[in-house]
Amino acid sequence: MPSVYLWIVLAPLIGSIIAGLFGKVIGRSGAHWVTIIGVGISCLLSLVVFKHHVMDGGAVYNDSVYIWLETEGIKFHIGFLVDNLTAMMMVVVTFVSLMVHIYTIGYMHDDPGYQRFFSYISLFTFSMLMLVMSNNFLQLFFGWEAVGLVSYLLIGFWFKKSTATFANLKAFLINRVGDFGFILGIAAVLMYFGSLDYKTVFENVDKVSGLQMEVIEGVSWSVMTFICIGLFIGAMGKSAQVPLHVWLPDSMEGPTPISALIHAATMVTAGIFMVARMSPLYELSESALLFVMFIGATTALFMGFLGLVQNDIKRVVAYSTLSQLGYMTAALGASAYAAGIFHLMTHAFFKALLFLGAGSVIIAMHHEQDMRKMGGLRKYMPITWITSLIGSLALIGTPFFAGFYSKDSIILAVGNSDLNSWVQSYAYYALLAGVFFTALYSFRMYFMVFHGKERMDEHTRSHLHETPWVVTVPLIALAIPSIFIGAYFVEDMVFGDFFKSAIYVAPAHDVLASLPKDDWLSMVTHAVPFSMPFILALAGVVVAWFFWMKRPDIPAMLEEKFKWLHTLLVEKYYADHLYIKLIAPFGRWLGDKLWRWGDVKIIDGAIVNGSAKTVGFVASKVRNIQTGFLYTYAFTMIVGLVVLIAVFVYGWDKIISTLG
Amino acid sequence: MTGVQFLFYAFAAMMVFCALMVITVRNPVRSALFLVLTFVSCSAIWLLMEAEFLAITLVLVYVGAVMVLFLFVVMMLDININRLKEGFVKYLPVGIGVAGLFGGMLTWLLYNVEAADLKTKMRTMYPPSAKPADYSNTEELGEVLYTVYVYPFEIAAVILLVAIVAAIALTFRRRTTTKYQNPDQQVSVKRDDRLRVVKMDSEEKK
Amino acid sequence: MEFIAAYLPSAMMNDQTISQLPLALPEIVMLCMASIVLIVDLFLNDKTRGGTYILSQFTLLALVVITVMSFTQQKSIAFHGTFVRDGMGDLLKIFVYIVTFTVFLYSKSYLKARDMFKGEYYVLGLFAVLGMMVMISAQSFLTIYLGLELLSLCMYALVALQRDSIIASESAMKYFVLGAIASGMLLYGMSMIYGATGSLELATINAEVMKNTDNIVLIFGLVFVLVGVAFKLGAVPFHMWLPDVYQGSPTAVAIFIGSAPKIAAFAMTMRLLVDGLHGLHVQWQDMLIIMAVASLAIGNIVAIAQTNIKRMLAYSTISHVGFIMLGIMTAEKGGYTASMFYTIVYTLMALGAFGMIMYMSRMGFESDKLDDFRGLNQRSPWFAFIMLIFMFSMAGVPPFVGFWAKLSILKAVVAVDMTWLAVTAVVFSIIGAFYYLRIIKLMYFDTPQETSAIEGASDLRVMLSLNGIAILGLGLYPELIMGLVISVM
Amino acid sequence: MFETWPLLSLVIWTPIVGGMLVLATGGDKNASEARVLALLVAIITFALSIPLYTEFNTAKGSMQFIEHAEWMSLGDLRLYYHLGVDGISMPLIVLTTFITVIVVIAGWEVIKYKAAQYMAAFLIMEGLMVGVFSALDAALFYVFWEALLIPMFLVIGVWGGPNRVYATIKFFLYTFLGSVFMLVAFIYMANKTGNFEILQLHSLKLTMQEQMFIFVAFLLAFAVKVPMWPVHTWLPDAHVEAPTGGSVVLAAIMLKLGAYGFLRFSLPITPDASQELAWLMITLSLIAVVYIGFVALVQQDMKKLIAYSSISHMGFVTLGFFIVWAIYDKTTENTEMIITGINGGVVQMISHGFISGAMFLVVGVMYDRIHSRQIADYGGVANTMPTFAAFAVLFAMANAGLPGTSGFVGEFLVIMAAFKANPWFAFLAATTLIVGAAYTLWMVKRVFFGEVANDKVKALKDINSREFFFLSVLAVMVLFFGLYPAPLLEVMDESVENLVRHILQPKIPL
Amino acid sequence: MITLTEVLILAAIMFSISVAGIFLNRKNLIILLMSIELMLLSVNINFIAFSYYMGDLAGQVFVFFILTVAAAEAAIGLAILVVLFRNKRTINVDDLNEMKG
Repeated sequence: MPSVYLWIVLAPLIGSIIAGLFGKVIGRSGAHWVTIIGVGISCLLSLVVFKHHVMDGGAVYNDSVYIWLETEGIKFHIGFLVDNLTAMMMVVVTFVSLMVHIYTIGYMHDDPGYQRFFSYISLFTFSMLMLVMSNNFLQLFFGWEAVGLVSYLLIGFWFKKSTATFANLKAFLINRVGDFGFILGIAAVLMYFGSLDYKTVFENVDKVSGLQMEVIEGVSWSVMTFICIGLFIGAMGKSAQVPLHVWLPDSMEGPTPISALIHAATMVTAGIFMVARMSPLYELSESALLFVMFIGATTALFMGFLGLVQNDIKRVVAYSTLSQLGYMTAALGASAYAAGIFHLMTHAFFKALLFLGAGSVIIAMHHEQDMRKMGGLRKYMPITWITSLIGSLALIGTPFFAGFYSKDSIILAVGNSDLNSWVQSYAYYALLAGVFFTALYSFRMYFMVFHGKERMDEHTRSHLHETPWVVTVPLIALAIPSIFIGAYFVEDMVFGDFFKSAIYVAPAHDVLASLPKDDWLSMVTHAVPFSMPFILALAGVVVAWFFWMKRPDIPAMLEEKFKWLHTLLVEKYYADHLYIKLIAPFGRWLGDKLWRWGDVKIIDGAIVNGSAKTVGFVASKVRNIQTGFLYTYAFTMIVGLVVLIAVFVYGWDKIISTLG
Repeated sequence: MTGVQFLFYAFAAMMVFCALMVITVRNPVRSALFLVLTFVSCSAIWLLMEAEFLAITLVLVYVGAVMVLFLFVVMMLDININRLKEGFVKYLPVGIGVAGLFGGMLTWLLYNVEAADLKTKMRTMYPPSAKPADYSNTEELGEVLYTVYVYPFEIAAVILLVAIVAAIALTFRRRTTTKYQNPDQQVSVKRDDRLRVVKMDSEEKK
Repeated sequence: MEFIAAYLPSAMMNDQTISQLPLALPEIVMLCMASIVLIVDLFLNDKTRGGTYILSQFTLLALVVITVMSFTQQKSIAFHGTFVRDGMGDLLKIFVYIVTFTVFLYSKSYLKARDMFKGEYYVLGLFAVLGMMVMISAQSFLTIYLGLELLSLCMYALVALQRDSIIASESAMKYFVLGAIASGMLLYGMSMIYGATGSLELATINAEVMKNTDNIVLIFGLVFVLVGVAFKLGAVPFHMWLPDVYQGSPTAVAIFIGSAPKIAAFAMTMRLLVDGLHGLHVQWQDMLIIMAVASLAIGNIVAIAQTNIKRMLAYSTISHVGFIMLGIMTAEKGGYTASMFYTIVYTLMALGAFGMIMYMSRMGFESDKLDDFRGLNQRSPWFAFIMLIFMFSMAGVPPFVGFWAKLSILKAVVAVDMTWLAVTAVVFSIIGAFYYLRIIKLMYFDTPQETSAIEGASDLRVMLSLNGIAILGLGLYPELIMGLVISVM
Repeated sequence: MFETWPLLSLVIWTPIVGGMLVLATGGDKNASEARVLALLVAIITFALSIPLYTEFNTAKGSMQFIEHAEWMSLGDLRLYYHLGVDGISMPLIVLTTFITVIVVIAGWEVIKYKAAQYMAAFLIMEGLMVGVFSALDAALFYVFWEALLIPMFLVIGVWGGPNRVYATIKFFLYTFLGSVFMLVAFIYMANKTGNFEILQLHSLKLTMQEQMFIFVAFLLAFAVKVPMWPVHTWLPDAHVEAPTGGSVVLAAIMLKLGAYGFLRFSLPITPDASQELAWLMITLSLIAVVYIGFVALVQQDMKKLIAYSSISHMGFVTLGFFIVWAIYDKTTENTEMIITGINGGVVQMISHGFISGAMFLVVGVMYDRIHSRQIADYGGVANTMPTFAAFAVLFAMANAGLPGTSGFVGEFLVIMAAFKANPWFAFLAATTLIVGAAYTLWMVKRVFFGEVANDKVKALKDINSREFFFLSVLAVMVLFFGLYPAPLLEVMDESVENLVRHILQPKIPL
Repeated sequence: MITLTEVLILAAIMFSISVAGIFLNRKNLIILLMSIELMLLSVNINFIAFSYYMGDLAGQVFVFFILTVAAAEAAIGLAILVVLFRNKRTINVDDLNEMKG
């Protein structure tokens, strides 16, 4: 088995290296073949692994490949931990990645950076696999940063576009803010556990759980809380939680397959995965859990609002991603890790589907992304239409669709959480409200794109047609799990013991266990027609239909009436302003002042050059003693003599006493 | 006041006065003459201290030779006397101050020096008893000069030699305008030095 | 030597003196040869003047051989306590010969180009060497004074030797007047010490001084004596003659003044302060500290403002003198050793630096402006490199020997618990590094004002190269000189 | 086969003698011979240095490859020609010889003026730097240390930019200023031990007051070289004006000399003073990391930016060294994480050698083409030089400390150790994750990305095989040590442990 | 009887006068040279006095040599003066300022 794990990781890497370094040699088709084969192998083997662990109940694999470094007995490994959680993630990652690879052939057909693109996404696959398969914090951080790197490269794939290079810089830096917390968390782990291996850490949580630390004098924190919040800040960056969410919408500057793969299905969920992986730690800190829940709920609701005012098709999907990530996070906060991961999985499929669908539309529209110039595409691109509809339905949590099961269990879990705090009720209502708005913006988009008037120009319309098979096949391939996967796994994942030892939930927090154990069908029957989420979702769809199909004047009127609110939403709560107009300029201002004042004026100007100038000045003055006149010279000698006599014959003390 | 004391004070006063005149008078010739007087007074004091040979040498060498040299130079160089004392008054206070301070320090110190600090034979500040009548300062000096001090004596000779060489090297000028005959060259002259046969092509008639 | 005695009237010297004559063999040979050179030169004309040069150089080389052959570590005092022959003296004399030899060699073409290639230069030079030898071997106030005067008189004359040069005669005048004042003060001090100890011989004086080390008259005399010493070394505030004399005198003379007499001055200082007045070391230590620090400060700071390289070297000399004084200041053997080493090393470096000026200079062109060194690397990379060695060595940058000289001084200073003084010294040497760097900057970073190739006599070029390589080689293995110095101290 | 070879001497003197030979090839008409010869010498030296690594006994923390000979005596002081390496200095030596090969290749066609002198300067510098790392006699160490200034002074001054004179004199005087105080400290101690043997100085007992003075003297010398805030201002100037090779050597190796000095001298000789002043050192290190990071953010000149980033990165090195005292708990005598901090510092030194060298080469490649270092003169270089841009982004990422590149390893270890010392140290140090990425990537964005900015950029040709060679070699190194730093740690671990044992012993006489 | 102190003080006064002469004379080099002679004279007085009061001949010998040297010195000094005058046509001390700084 170990070699299988290794091959799962290496296959995409090799593909990536070949495509990247020898892109010119192997040509365009060579590049996509080599990478697709790489990822394909990886995907197949992942399925094998999945079968081995999940179906056959294989033992958890935990071993190191090599020692990265060793210092004073602490060994830092590169190694794999494969259990059910990992196996599931591997399948999701490789499968979505494979789909995206195939889809890319069509999407990037004419792009000059074809080989480079394939190299990148294969590299991404490798990095993401390293992340999820890691058996220690260090490698986790490796993967964490590596996916960030690839994300950076891919957002800026079209590096000529200044918006793209702006967005990728922004994405990287905001992620770095998260990593900042993350690495401090890791440092704390290393300090208190003496190791970064998951196994050792998890085995020793009891020893550390009671410890306190004082970061600020007099304020003592629980070590666990510090570690958990530190790590979660990393997750906030990667999973784009408020307030580190601003990079995700901008990341849509990258090609659409990237948006699907990285910024919807896989990378952004790394944070969720990480917290779930760390569940033995989080379970020991209620404060951390509350923090996680609060952030998640806030993201879920408020990012959903933003989806309402966007006109760029990809951005709408992006905000919906943000919102859904918020759901997952909130689930984590409620200790419903399984639910969160479950949603992660279903979301990966349907969100990738939605993105690829959007991409398909964009291809058809000749890279036009503004929804106001679309409409009625239904009849031109049936496959895209159907698959997108499936995606949207899954997203809003329509019963029987994948999203329903996961989302419902999250809301239930949060609602039943035992965390005794206002945060819990806030989160619950926020999530509920989120359901309505999710439906509203999702169907707003759906209606605006596929129904209603055809608002595109004549030229575009005349060329509209369904996209080629390389695009539609992945759509279909993703649509299928978007429907069925929820029902298939819900019992096992949410109510069953799917993750086994991978996720630990303290008995006191185990909300999922406290939920009534339903199978997939009874879940639907419980929900329809009287559960709040269902009603809200339905209401959302109806309102969306009414507003954008029936009476488009109402949203326009509302927009007019609540101008300030609209502006607030359009400006994304001014979060970007905060970063771009305040923090970044402040950094530059500070740097500028430190440089111009600190370095140039004070250190260099006053001290360094100042002392040099002083010496020069003194020299130019002192040299005047040498007047060139003989009597001055003689006089100097005499003065020297007199001074020496005065000092040594009469003595300092005597002179001073006579003077004073 | 004994006679010796009187003589000492008289010559000392004269010496100081003359020394002051040396540095203050306007005309360098007068300065030189006052310097002569200083030396003479000094010579008298040395006689009081039984350094007869040196006293005489001082007069002979200094007054007779060195001061003549000075005068000679002063007169040889055509110097504008009026300019030479400009600014004298201006620096007088400073000069008096510096010299006064300096002299004051020296004097005060010497005045307070204890006899024990000086290695005098009788451990006293007073002079030894007079030498016997047949004592010859010159003889005694001569004796040590060629025996004990032969090495310094040789060096002194070299110094004088250097002075000669240097003075000549510095002041002796071979006048380039003056023509000299060199009989050696004249005698050993060869035909080629004087005679040059020039071959020329005959001019063509046009 | 017996045969000499046989022809001399017995009254002139007693047997003891005659038997001691071999000790003074180098001095005797030098005196004879100098006189011979003086006479031979009379019979030479400008075309055959090379004879004087060769004879002088031969004399110096012969003296090297003689002194090496008769080298002795034994300290023997002769001529009724006026003369001493010891290892330190011999070693210093050997270096005086070598340095003078180099000086003559460097100067030859320079003198020729200025119509100064005359016998006087060599005769006076040899007499000056004799003066230095007397100083080095002096064991009494009398011989110290006479040696000093012999040296000084030759130097005064040498400076003025370029008779048509206004600045040369001006600097000679300044040198003369100040030198005379200094020797007046020295003598005044000697008279006081004589009065307090009753002797002119250093050994006796030392014995007397030891009896009463806080005798006020002695201290009084010491101050005056020290002025004379400081003047000769060129220590602040008795340094004022140095820049003007270095600048004003012909380079062939400046190199002489700037090199060998420093060795003699060092010897004089050692003889006076250590052999004679060691009992007063508490006092002269403090005096030396004051003068050393002042020298370091003034020398290094004012040098920065110079545009004439000879003048700059003068100030650099002053700062080096500060270091030499620091070594003596320690009043310990280690310090003397260090100072001696420093002095020798310094003369070697000064020789090189002045040699470079002469190498650069041409007919009617002094090449003593800093700007004349502009772009030397493009005109003559090898000699730019040689100059670089001299400059870095003077700045005290390893691996050149100047560094070891500074190091040994600092070591000695620290060893007597005066670390603060060592720190002061290094701070000033940093300031000093700046002006050495400036020359390197001119040579390497600037473009030349003229591109004509530099011609230099081949013997000058060879010697200069050897000089530079010696500075580097000694830097890698300073033991060569250091070992000698330690062995004679 | 190498047991009997005086390997260290060979590595020191081969390039120096070789440099002299190169110098002897003379003027510019023999430039090509000079280049070939220089490359040959550099490669031979590199080859000679490899046995140092392969034959090194990692199980021993003490000195190896020792050469010991009488050198001279200064009065009653004995000086020895004493060489040897341990796990800390050995990698630095190999780095030196490696970088020199790169520098020679990098200067191949670029340097047209006095090529022989240029090559010779670098070879001589190489020998001297190896000498610094291998000297076990403080006097010998100092000789190499100071002598180094000379070739670097000339390199900047002769082949540098328009403001080179100011920069190089500043460089020289600054470093000279620092080191002379160190010299006095050496002398002070040598007067106690009777020689300059570093290993004997390590066991010298010194009172607190003495230690304080000596520590400050060392600090002046090493802090200037590292450079630490606030004595860092020579570095940006020197870097900006130096030719590419000069910048590379300066950043890759010279800065390490200071850090090495802290390790070899300050910590073991004056442990008690170091402990007393650790707060100061940590503060200065953190200021370097944070303050300089912000300063780097606003630089308009690429080389200046990288220079500032170097200072910031070197802050990690000193931080790693001096948190020792904050970590060490005297009551429990628990030394956990102390070694990690120092290890981190050393790894950071090595890695920074590769990365900063590479960054300067990257700038140099562009400078050779457009003759501007201003960020504003570039834009969209990736369009015309795609291969080059790939390298540039890789090195930029390494500079930003991306895991998987060597830039991460040292920072990671230091942050880990710093957290143990005090979470705030780690907090401040970790800001470099953000700021470091900001300045590096912002520069990358402005230089490489976007539309082609002007005609000059449009006319750019992608890197040739020579440039590809040295960039790719460095890229391999950067990635290798990022992905597998264990060999490096293995080499130094014992030595650092040995050192730490030494450091933790108080030297104050009872 | 004359005391030693009196003689020494006389010499000291002479020394001071010569110092004043050197300082005050800003115009005439010859007077400067004369001042130097005065200074040597004061030294000589010292030596003679000590020699007399100690009954030691060495002081007188020293004076003998000082006189010799002073003569030689005067010769060279005047020679230099002559050279200088030939070059500058002045012996004004104030004009000796070609070099400074």
